[in-house]
Amino acid sequence: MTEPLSFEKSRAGLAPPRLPEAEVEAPDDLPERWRRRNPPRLPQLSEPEILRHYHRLASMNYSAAERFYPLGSCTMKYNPVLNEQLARLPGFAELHPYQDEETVQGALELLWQLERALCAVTGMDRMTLQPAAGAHGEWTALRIVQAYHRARGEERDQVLVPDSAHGTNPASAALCGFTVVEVRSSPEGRVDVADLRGKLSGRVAALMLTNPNTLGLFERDILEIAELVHGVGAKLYYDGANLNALMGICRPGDMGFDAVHLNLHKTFATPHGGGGPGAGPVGVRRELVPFLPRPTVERDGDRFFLDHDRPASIGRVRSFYGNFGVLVRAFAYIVAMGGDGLAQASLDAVLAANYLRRRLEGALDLPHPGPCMHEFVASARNLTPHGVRAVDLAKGLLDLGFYAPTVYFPLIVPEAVMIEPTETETRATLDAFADAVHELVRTAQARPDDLRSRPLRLPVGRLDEVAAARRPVLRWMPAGSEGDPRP
Amino acid sequence: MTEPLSFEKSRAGLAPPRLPEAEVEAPDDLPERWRRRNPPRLPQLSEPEILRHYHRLASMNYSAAERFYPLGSCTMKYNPVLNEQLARLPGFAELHPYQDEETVQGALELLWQLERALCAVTGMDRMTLQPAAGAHGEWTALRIVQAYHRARGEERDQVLVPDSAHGTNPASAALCGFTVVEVRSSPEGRVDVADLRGKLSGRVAALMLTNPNTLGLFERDILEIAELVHGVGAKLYYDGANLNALMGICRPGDMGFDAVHLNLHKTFATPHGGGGPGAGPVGVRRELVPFLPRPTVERDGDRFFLDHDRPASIGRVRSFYGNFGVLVRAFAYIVAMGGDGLAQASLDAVLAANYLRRRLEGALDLPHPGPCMHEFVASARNLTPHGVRAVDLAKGLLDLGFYAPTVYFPLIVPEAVMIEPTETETRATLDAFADAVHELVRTAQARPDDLRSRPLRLPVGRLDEVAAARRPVLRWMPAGSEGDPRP
Amino acid sequence: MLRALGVGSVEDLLVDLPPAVRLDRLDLPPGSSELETAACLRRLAARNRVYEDRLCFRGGGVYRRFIPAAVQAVISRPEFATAYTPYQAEASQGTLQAIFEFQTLIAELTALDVANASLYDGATALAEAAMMAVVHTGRSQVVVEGYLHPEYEEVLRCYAAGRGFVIRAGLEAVGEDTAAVVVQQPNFLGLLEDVEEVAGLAHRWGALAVVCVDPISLGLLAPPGECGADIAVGEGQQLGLPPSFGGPHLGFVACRRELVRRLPGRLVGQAFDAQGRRGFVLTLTAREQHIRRERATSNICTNHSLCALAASVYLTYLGPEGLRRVAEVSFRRAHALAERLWALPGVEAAFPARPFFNEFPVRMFHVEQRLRRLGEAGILGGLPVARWYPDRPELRDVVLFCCTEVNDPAALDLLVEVMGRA
Amino acid sequence: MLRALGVGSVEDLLVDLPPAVRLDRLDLPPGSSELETAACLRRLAARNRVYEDRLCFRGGGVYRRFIPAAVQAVISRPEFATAYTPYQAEASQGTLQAIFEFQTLIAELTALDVANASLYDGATALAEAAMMAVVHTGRSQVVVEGYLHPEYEEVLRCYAAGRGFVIRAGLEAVGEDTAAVVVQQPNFLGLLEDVEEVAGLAHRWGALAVVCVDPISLGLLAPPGECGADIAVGEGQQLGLPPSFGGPHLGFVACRRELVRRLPGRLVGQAFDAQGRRGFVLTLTAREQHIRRERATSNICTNHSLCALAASVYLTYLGPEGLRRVAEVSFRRAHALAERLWALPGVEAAFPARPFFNEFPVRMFHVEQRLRRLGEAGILGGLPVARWYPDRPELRDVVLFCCTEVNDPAALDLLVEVMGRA
Ligand SMILES: Cc1ncc(COP(=O)(O)O)c(C=O)c1O
Ligand SMILES: Cc1ncc(COP(=O)(O)O)c(C=O)c1O
Repeated sequence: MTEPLSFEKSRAGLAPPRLPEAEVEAPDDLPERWRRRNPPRLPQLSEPEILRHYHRLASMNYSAAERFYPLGSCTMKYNPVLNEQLARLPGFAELHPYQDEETVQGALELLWQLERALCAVTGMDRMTLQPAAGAHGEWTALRIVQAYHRARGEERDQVLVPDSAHGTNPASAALCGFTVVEVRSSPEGRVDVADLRGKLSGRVAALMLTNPNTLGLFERDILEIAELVHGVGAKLYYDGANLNALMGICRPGDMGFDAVHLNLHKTFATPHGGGGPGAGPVGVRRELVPFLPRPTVERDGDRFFLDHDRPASIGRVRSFYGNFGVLVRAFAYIVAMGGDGLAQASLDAVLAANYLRRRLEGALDLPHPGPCMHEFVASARNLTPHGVRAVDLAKGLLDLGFYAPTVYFPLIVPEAVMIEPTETETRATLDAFADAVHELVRTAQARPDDLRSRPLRLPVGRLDEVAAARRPVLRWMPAGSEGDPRP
Repeated sequence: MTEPLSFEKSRAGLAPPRLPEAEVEAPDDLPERWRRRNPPRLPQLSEPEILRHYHRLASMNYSAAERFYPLGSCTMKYNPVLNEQLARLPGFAELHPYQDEETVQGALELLWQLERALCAVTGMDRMTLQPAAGAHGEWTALRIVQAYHRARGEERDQVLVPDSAHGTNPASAALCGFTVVEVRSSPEGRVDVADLRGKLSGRVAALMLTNPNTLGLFERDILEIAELVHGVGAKLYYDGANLNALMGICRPGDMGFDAVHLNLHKTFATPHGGGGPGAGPVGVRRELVPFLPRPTVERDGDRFFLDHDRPASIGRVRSFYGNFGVLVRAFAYIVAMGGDGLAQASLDAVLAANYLRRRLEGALDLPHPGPCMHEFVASARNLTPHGVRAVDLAKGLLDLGFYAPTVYFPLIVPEAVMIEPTETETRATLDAFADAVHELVRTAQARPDDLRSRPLRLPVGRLDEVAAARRPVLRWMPAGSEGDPRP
Repeated sequence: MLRALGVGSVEDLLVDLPPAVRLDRLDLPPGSSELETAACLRRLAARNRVYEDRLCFRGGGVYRRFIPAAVQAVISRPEFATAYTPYQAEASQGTLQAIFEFQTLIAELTALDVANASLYDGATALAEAAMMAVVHTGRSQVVVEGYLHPEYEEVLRCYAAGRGFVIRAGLEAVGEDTAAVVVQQPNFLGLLEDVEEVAGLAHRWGALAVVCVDPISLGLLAPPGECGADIAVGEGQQLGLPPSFGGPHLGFVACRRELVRRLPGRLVGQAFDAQGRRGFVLTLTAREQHIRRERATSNICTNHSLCALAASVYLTYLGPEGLRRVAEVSFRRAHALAERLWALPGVEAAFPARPFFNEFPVRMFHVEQRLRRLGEAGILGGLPVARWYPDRPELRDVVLFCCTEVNDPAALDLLVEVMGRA
Repeated sequence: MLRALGVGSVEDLLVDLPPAVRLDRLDLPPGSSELETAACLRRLAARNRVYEDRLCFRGGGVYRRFIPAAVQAVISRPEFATAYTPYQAEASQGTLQAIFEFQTLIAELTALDVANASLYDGATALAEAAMMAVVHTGRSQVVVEGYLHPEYEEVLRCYAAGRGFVIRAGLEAVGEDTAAVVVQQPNFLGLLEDVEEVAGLAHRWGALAVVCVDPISLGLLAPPGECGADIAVGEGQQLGLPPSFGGPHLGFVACRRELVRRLPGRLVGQAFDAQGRRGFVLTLTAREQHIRRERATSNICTNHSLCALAASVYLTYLGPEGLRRVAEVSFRRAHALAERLWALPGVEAAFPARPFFNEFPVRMFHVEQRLRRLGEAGILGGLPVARWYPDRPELRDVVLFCCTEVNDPAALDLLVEVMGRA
């Protein structure tokens, strides 16, 4: 069953909720010229109707809390419910960002300690906790690298990005004013070092690398790559959205990376929220520290304070000090897991991915030799002869009660099916998922039409995205209102 | 999809969750004779598995938060979400019942004020907030009445109960040592005053009355009934589970009732929890006050205290002072609604019931003339010729996304379908429900088998309750364990 | 809607009310906005003193324990919280399966055959068990052995006075009129009773043995089923529920299979649909008030379902080994604390010869003054028991201390330090 | 699982790691139990001072407002909180429809044609809008008019320095290189700007008018769409989100329909299935990084979806009339407070001629001392602005006070009383 829009359920003339009265003498004497003419057409619904509306919408969502969510590159691990409670503590949630430092010592200490913990995990010297998401962290890191080069009088204009990289990498580079130069992957799915060598020059500001890369493969030549990059005076940047294989196993800093961003909403178990909020802290090595966004959090004996006086800083990348509520959750996760727990999580993640990969042998193509790290990319091209595509497999999985893996990414694998089980799934769940994939592959061979008609068990069937983009309807409009806002 | 039992998912040997260590010298030197031999076979599951298990169970429930829940006699109104937050405030949830009175003045004041508010609503002189539920309140009130008679040297052994009464009424009377004498209903669904008159005598301790009665009808002769009951020295008891029609409209005290119980988990909007916890306060008139359970909450100027020194009290009906967390919610509801809001709620409840009753004309039999109060009882006997019963209609409604009304109660209406919409439902919802009933009635006539096969859209089909009761399996047992615990 | 009904106002629907009883105006203040409602309740909450968990050493039937966040996450789901008693089984499988699991958990914990869906609290559960025995044996006396929680005893007496049976004290009173012998383990003073002996005596006289247990203690202590008990009851507050000034908490009852049809309240059983899929239903309802009316085993209708759900999540979170550890940590810390308190001048063990679990009675000088001093240090000290035993001079200066996994060693140190101040 | 893989340990799977980089041991303390984790975080939380809502008069971009309980009840549902960006539309209709409703709500609020699914915060939303204008016009300068929030300006400059455009101040700077004129309404000091005039000037030069708005103010104030703006952005924290030490909050952006394909981030649109049932999908993805890579309109991937959901619940709870009342109460209380503060000796209006909404600048003697005294009385006083304007002596002693519906009259009285103490 689908649910009408809140606007469609609106009851004109319904009394608003009880609200406080002004209880002061002052009238509302706002001059007419500043006054709104037409009230916004917000829905008019009672509280019970609102709750029911959203409860029903909730029941139309798949979520990691309820189901296996093997979305590759997204690390949909279990989000501890304790951390939700802690982030809501008034001592965190009710702090105004402009309270005096003396009144927020606990918050500043948390930020300070979280920074230290993330440095320990990454091998970086300092971190900024400001960036709000992974892409924001990428861009922040590139701004830092850019500022570093500029401070040395160099205006380097290129950033190298492997063809397997996540889309945010080239987009962040472009947003930062760089020209993106793509580096090819070798047939086995790793950086083609020869190609890289050819593209490195004094124009290159940085190479953006993901390791394990988006195929789930560890870049074996990482030490050589680092040497090459540093050899031309460029910086090596680590897309740490994919750190889940490496905690306590190895540190980007030890591999030669100069800057790192992390997705706390992946590796550090903060919930994804259906698309955020997350947090994308950026760590850097010593020579990049002066360029970090300001303020930084510093310690002076027992006292913590914000240091705004950082003349070489790139400035601010957002208001205030970061997505504090998300940082609280990530810190609680680190405290609970500890060094031992984080390392075990990474080992378990690698094990789960390899196990699931093994279980899918024979069902899907596995274009790159294993072992993999925390995730792997299969290909559904073996179903192409039956007229079945990766998207059909994905929709079939939805009907069997699983979320679908990431499909059609990375771009270099045809009919890509990117699977990341995470360490918090049980073997029973992995087996059930593998069984489902095998079943769907058999269906693809025997009754391809069936698979192409999926999903059938969800509130709506397969939605026509092409038609939706051709004549986009991006908002509700009251019936009979002039025109619709199709661009 | 059904969900395995937690026990069936258990993973033997799984490490327990991290817990604090003792960190003291003292050893565990419990003598062997007191020591448990076999550990309980609790499930062994990780936190993510546990959450997913219960989230899935949750999704197998219909609830008032998500759907229309027209269960007659149950007053499934909207439960304000604010009240959930308030009950969790540490200043309420973290109080130990044996803290010194000086440290719980806010809690005592809340109890004191709630008692006053409920007295205002019912017209009683004092209330006890101890009883945990409606049935508990009924029994408490009868104990009070019993103690009153005994204090006057009378051992009255009968309690009169109308045949339309809720099952807890006779059960509570029996539990209290009384013989239950049933009073007949008249054809129009009200107390048969002649029958009542014949059964009243000096042996009668009380008449238990529900008004509006369980047919949703107001007992027109209430003033005469009160006079008759009082005439033989008996007390008139009000089953106030059904107060939702009367708040601000009329008060049991003004109708001549001597004792009242309320279901805060119905009229006062505390959530029902799938079967509790609720709260069943009991109010009494002056001459019954000495017999109230102890302690009572008293006020001395600005100070509130517990009065244990009540020699005539029946004692305690439970530990501590009542279901405090539930009382907090009910008090918040009263504060938010106010006198005006409560009265409006009752008017709206009566209107909704009458409207829905009207909308169902022609679909089901309406054996008693209207208007009704906050609920009404229809009969599905018009479907009997098609071989369709009230239960079939109920299951058909489940398939259409509604919870079912109460069926087969009250016992005096054949194929009873008891419907209580409450004031918090919109007309659109009532219409949709009425349309669904009409549709099902048409189905009953055209394709009775279809209705008898319902539900088909839920995790399980119609469950065989008869077989279940014949060989009851009341718990999980490990596979291969000796015997099963069938009684 | 008025128009559809052809009436001008709702008043026109209230035709059956005698005009004399129609109320003019409900005498309550006008309603308030959500903001103001919250402010009003917060003001009241702020006028209560909240002791830190770790500094709370008072028990007496209600204890601070670590509550996993998972509990709140589950019980606050509106699908559980806003459902009614699961009358329509097919649309209530969540609640029903949860109760079935709860019944199993309690049966396992007590080592008895079956448990019901929940009762109001420990005290009423005990009264219900006594009434089961009275009906089952057809006898009219219930004997209480040892220190039963005084409030439980008061509740038991209140039920007995109504139902018409007699409460007697001490094993000497057991005889052929005895329906049940009731014993609490650990007893109100925290001391361990010899349940096996009590049960043996009860059985020799043809009476039932009813044990009132602390569910956490069963991680370590021999459960009723291993001691010959016929019925076990208890208070489940410690299984994931906050103290909440005394409620809502959780009563439970478990028994041997022979007694199942005497159980009060709801029972959930396994059932199947036509396709053979397993589900769960309310069952053996012929015991209950809505079917059997005055001949029902009890009047229970609404029970404490959501509290039972909390307990299920709690026990499932801990698992067998986790429960054992919680019990063991409580035991060891309590014993460490007891040794240190008893070593203080003017403080001594009240029953030095008797073993205990995690609560113990201490006799001391200057009870009030010491508790006041503890309060000033932020500590909720032990519970003075004298008020319940006005005729027992030997209990006059006795204070009951308890210790659980939330009382960390530093909290113990502080308690001992403040208690030791001259 | 190891057995299935035929390896002895996970180490055997880490074959691709150069041994030189393999870490011995992660240098962090060992893990802790849930109880201890909670205790650790609670200790930190306890070292922060929480001001009562009603006594908080400091804004500067983050405000205390009444948050209906419904907001938390919705956003804490795990179905919303633990879903990913809705890539599989059919299994994500809850999130998608909620975003579609959010887009509509923001479009209605701003009186513009379309809005996106959310951005990180107000500051980055403003920077994104500036970049939209730079790309759309092909020009390289962005002019900031009036008192823009200093942190927003700093963020704007940081983006400009990377992307390669120039920020200039004041309407005098508008010219044919101007891509956009940016104005904040009300501005950082709380004062009302003449947005219509600014927009007119921008348009005369072929530039876009970008307005940064306070969403609550739009219950009363003329919205960007009624003032000729092309793009509106803003910070949505006030729409149901706690201050949370500055985040996560909510950026939003709305624009005229001509600019829709320049919008950054996610957009949800209506779609249909083969049976004609309506649903919602991520759409116009050809703007985005995962399709367009370095030619995308922005790099946004994860945005602030759950915060947008909170805002949707908030706005739906209030409805049009409720929003107007909240705005009006804030306006009237702030004006009542301003009058009373300005009447105090040593205190005066900083810009007496300029109208304001619910935040206003006050010039006073003894700023630090007064704020300290307020703090002692439990009040979080206004925000001194001097630190952002070191070269502006006329702003040295200026403090910004704000007032919302949570600051009740008694709180106002207390503030005025303490401020008035010699
Ligand atoms: C490899 C990789 N890099 C970067 C990102 C971008 O992170 P975010 O979505 O938080 O901006 C993602 C996730 O989407 C990712 O998987
Ligand atoms: C009329 C009536 N009386 C009494 C009760 C018993 O209340 P409770 O279930 O709280 O024991 C109910 C509800 O079930 C009822 O509807």
